[in-house]
Amino acid sequence: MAKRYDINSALLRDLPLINGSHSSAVGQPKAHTQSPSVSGTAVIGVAFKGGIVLAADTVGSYGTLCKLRTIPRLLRVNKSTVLAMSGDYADFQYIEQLIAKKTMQDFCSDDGYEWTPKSLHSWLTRILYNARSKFDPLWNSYVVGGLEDGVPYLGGLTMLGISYTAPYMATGFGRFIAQPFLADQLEKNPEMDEAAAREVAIHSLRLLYYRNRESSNKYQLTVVTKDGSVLEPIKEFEGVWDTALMIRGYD
Amino acid sequence: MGHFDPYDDNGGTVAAIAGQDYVLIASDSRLSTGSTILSRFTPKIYPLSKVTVFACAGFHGDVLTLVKQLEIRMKLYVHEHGEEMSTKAMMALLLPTLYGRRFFPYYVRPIVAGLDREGRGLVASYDPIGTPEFFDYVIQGSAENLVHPFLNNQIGAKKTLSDVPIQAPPELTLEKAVKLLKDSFLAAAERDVYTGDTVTLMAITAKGTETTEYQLRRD
Amino acid sequence: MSSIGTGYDLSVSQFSPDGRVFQVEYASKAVENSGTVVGIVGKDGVVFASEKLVTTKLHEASANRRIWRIDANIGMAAAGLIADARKLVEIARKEASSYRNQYGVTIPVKELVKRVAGYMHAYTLYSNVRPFGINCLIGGYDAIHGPELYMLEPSGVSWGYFGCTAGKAQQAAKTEIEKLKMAEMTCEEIARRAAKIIYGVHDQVKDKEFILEMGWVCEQSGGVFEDLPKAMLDDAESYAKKALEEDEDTEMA
Amino acid sequence: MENSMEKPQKMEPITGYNYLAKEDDFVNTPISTGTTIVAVEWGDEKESGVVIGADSRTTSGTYVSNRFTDKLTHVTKNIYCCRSGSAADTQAIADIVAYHLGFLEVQTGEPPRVRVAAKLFQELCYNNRDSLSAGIICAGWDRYEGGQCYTIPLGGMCVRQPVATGGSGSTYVFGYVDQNYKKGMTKQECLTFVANYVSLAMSRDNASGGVVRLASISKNPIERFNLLGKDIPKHWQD
Amino acid sequence: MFRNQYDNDVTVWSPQGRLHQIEYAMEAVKQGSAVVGMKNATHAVVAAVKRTPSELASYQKKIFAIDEHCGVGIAGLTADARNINNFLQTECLNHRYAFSRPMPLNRLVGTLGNKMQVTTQQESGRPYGVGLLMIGFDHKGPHLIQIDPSANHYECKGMSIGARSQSARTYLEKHLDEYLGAQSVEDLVRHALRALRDTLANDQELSSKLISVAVVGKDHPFQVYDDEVVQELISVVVKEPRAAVRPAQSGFALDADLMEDDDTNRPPPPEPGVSVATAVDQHGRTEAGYSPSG
Amino acid sequence: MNPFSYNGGVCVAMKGDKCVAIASDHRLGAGRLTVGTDFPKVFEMGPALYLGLPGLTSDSLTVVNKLKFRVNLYELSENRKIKPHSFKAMLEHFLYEKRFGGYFIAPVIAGLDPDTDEPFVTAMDMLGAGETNEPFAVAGTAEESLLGLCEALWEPNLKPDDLFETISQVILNAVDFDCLAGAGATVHVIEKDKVTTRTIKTRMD
Repeated sequence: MAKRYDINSALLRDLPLINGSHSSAVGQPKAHTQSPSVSGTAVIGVAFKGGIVLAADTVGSYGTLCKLRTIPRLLRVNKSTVLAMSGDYADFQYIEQLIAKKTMQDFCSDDGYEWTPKSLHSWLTRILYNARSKFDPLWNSYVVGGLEDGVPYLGGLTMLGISYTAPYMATGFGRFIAQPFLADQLEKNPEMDEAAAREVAIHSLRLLYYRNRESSNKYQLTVVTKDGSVLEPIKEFEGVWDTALMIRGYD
Repeated sequence: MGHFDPYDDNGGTVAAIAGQDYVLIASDSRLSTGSTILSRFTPKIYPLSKVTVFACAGFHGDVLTLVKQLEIRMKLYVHEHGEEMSTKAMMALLLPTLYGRRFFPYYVRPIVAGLDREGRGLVASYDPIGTPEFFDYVIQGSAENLVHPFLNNQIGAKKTLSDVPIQAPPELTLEKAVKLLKDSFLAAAERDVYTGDTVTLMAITAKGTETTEYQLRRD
Repeated sequence: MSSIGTGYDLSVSQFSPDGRVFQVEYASKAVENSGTVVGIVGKDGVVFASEKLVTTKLHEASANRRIWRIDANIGMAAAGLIADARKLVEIARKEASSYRNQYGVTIPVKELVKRVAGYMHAYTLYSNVRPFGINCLIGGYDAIHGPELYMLEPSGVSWGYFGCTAGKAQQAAKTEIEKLKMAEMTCEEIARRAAKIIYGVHDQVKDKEFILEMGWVCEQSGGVFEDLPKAMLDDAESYAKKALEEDEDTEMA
Repeated sequence: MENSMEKPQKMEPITGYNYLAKEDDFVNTPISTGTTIVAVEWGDEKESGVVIGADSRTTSGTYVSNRFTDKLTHVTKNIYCCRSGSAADTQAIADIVAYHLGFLEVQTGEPPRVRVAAKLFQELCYNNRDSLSAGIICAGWDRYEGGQCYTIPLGGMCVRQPVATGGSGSTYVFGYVDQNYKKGMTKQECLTFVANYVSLAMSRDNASGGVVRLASISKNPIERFNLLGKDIPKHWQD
Repeated sequence: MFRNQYDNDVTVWSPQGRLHQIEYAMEAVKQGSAVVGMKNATHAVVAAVKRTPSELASYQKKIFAIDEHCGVGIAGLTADARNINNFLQTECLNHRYAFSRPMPLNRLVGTLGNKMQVTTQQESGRPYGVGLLMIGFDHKGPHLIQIDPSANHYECKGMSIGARSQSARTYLEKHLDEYLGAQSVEDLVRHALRALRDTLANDQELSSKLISVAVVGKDHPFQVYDDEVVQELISVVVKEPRAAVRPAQSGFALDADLMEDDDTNRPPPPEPGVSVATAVDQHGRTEAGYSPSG
Repeated sequence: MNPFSYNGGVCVAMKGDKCVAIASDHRLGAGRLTVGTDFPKVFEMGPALYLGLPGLTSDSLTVVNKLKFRVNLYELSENRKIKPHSFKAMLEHFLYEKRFGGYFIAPVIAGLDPDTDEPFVTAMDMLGAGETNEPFAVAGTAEESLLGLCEALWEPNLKPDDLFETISQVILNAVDFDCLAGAGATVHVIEKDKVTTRTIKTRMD
């Protein structure tokens, strides 16, 4: 009976990471400490009445070096689903390739069945969880957003395969700087409209721009409403710095 | 960069009480990592069939994977037998499932709760590698040390002082059980940073499933 | 056909005394039993059209598809055993996908044809398998290479074409195509001609009913292989019917 | 210093005697192209190309094991790569990619695309990211997209950039790039820009030095230039 | 018809370009008892005649659940069907595991098609000797798909396979617009029962022991109905005049009655308790997991 | 083994309506071995001032003696009974003197202000840090269980008898959950000029 229900091999056959060698014994994990590489910092996700907005700056940091200043960290998957990444950019490009492969299969089947936020969120969770279980993690955290059957969907995902949903979220440093701000704003105005949500998202990036050394004031927004998803061009916001004029010396 | 740690503790507390004709499952809805809250909206109760529920705290990645595995096994069972697994069967299934990962365990504190074929409440709690324990009441998760003695006191007939003979506990009705778990979670939320936001109480009786929610501390 | 009964035509891994592999030839016969398919290369793209025979009106119009998408800008049509064709569609899609994973760009049509043809050829070498019973037409378009069309045969041989046909009335359709100066025609014009050819070669008597299925990839479709847009399909069909009536009048007069 | 970027836990080649004092232990440190490399795209749809440049110093610890290194490595007629990081790793990678592209050229009968070369570099660097230390810039010209440069840093990501910089020396001269790079520069302006870039880096980064090697790749065959000794652009010296 | 050496192996083409082993496999489907399928705008139905090897034996199961949103009726070698069902079930489970969504029907059937095709091209075994009528409901609405041993699959409006299924097809073609436009699940099921009835031998009659029906549709997980639930509807159809002795063309007499739209011929309105629709609703409303067969 | 849990033992104090209660278990252990079952951890520092000292027993006894010495000196020089607040300050100072190598104890103070009869309950760590104006204070190897139970069972303005009942339930159920504490318990209920001391039987396993 076990063979017929050999869930593991059949189950994981499609997931590209399992190449047959079912690594049951843990043994000495392959030396997978992450050497320095290009990584993206926090991303912000806010749900509002009738849609969601994701926001992220466009920095690819290489340790302390701001190596790449305009790289996209938002991905428009289709008209109802968008994705924001933070963490290792090389791993993200690998995930992007996997998503594109599945999107092409949907395109070829040409039957109107394509990614929805929930299915992408669930699938990505499995990919990250499997990578984590092989001690070869994909060092990313994601915010998947969009409309699931017309209802705003916002899903978070960490590199260990922890997935969750919430009306607002922020990854990485954003959990400390942006999330308290988002919580407060949404408490004050639970039924936000798009304009308010965009403003709150951009302000979160502004707070991060002040306090997070890896961020910048160059950012991208993507908004999903019933009219579809839009990945907006890279823009800049201004910070407020005039307090500097009042401070002199250090005592 | 430090060595990669595949585990995380996302906090949260789950509890269950088995009565004569009901079973009550409770869970807080906070999901944390490190010192921050990932989400205030993830109750950790997962219905597996009309009369069986799985509630589980610990490393949420493992929790989700475990739930999916059990859902799949439930579906296969229905395909095979034309009816849903009994609560006892699901309780039995959890041991090989957890022990299957004995050398790379699921870091979870699971509870399986439900009605047995005769409609009586059944609760079982497990340790991460599957050791089952069958009690009338159980609490698992980050606030278990805080609340378990309290449940002991309130349900486990531990009211006796040295000079009062031990009697059987008064039959715990569903209403009392709901109040008891609600108070337990209020107390837990006071003292445990990983427990809070809302408590979801799911009561399963012959009539069906009824879910109520109460606010907890949000700090 | 000196082959029947000689016992040299039972396995694909056998040559007959006169040096032929009859199983491959028999496989090509299967191609002639199915509805006609044509592929035509225009100035700015490739058009496919297929005569999808309808065996029972209980089937949905979308049943028994004969034109498929392989990649963003590449499509395939087939005549013969449709189940075999579907298997090759899966193979072609996998090859296109693995090429993109390895080289980061869309697979050149020539390379895809080489790989799929190699696959078909492998099935003509061993006694425990049989050749694919289909001719498949693979066409694609991109700004650099322009439109390309190839047809693969059960033997694993493939040729580049400006226009090619397969199926019941492949010969009749071929003569029709040769009349066209397709190099100067846009895909829209070609679509109408292709529809006319299919309607023309359709045998009203033997196969009562059929559905015209068309697909194309060209500049106008934004370099994406897709089924012919509804409006254009209707226009092509009405043009085909009208053109056929005119031909009958001229023949009668 | 490039060496500090070296991952300590990588297997050190055992070379027998180790009686040397700690700081003289260059015998046991792996050979690495402590480096300055750069690539710049120029031109528009009608006509475009790339200019690439590098220093010529390879070090093994503090010892300059090769002062005439050619870090501008040929992978196909119209695609070059600039190597930085471990010499052994980058040479092996470049050889493998050169082999693949050669095979591809024979198969497809046309010169390979720069994007494909970059992807091959990425596949090798990403899939073996924990055993390799290679920062590679892949630059070249093809009739699909004209002049292109792609940067593939340590982590194994790959992104196209108008100016791609790499190696330990690059961190010292980001200022020069931000100040002097303009869109739409001509080939000649790019050559000067690259020459200044490398020479400035060589003067500040002691893991870079030797001669300045340049190359220009576009539709017509590749041109190579070497600036030796006094021909190397001079800048303010304190 | 003398075909001598070209009909032993599935890897041998005949001179006329045919694969006789596959044609023979198609015959195996006709050995199985009849299965009928049809659909309307919101639901799909499959009904099957069940057989029993002897009076004392149980009836052979003909309709199997694959997932909450799809199931199959089979005709032919039931052992082959078991193997295919396991494959379909695992595919659906895998898809749900990864995407938390039901698998679209045409993808499921596409994968099955390619798996079956291999058996028609390699010596490793023989083609599957079973035909399937799959019904399901996904983002594109209700589906009825026929799969036969040649690994071909067709999206249908109505279809029937198995013994004497031709007479059912005649009914299906004649009443195509009626059941496509059927307003309620009962009408759909009644049409299916009538079509199925035409495939029965003259001495046989519809009875709940003999028939099993399955329905899937909008907000209605795949549900197999046997015994008493089906009985009520059968009793209605049985009263209707039957297509007399199988005339060359279909039961014209039967249709005449049905055409008259007067009340006498209309089946009694279903009592709230037992009719399939309410039974359907009562079953249909389970939210956790899906309801076991009756 | 961790010095705080080598000997085992718990202590809990609660405020009531113009009264306080302090209770401790009786177990004296040496690791897993139970050496004695009659070793309460509460020491009288004054008619309405009690000090509970779970932790390392040898440190507890030393601290009690030294502190008693200081209290006596204080009361002689001040010619009055020490107030609980002052005693807390004294204890804090005393513990901080051993900042770099302190006593392994977790003190709990319960008392009534001699003048205002205002209930006073507090607890500290081994260095004297700890400012709680919570209505109850817990310490010892079953700290978490005690805290949970207090949180759930305590109510404001408990009369002495109710206070006794509550604190007994707390310590009874907490020690049942902890193998290093138990073997009976002693409860002191301190009122204006009356201290009621009772012992409770608990599981002896």
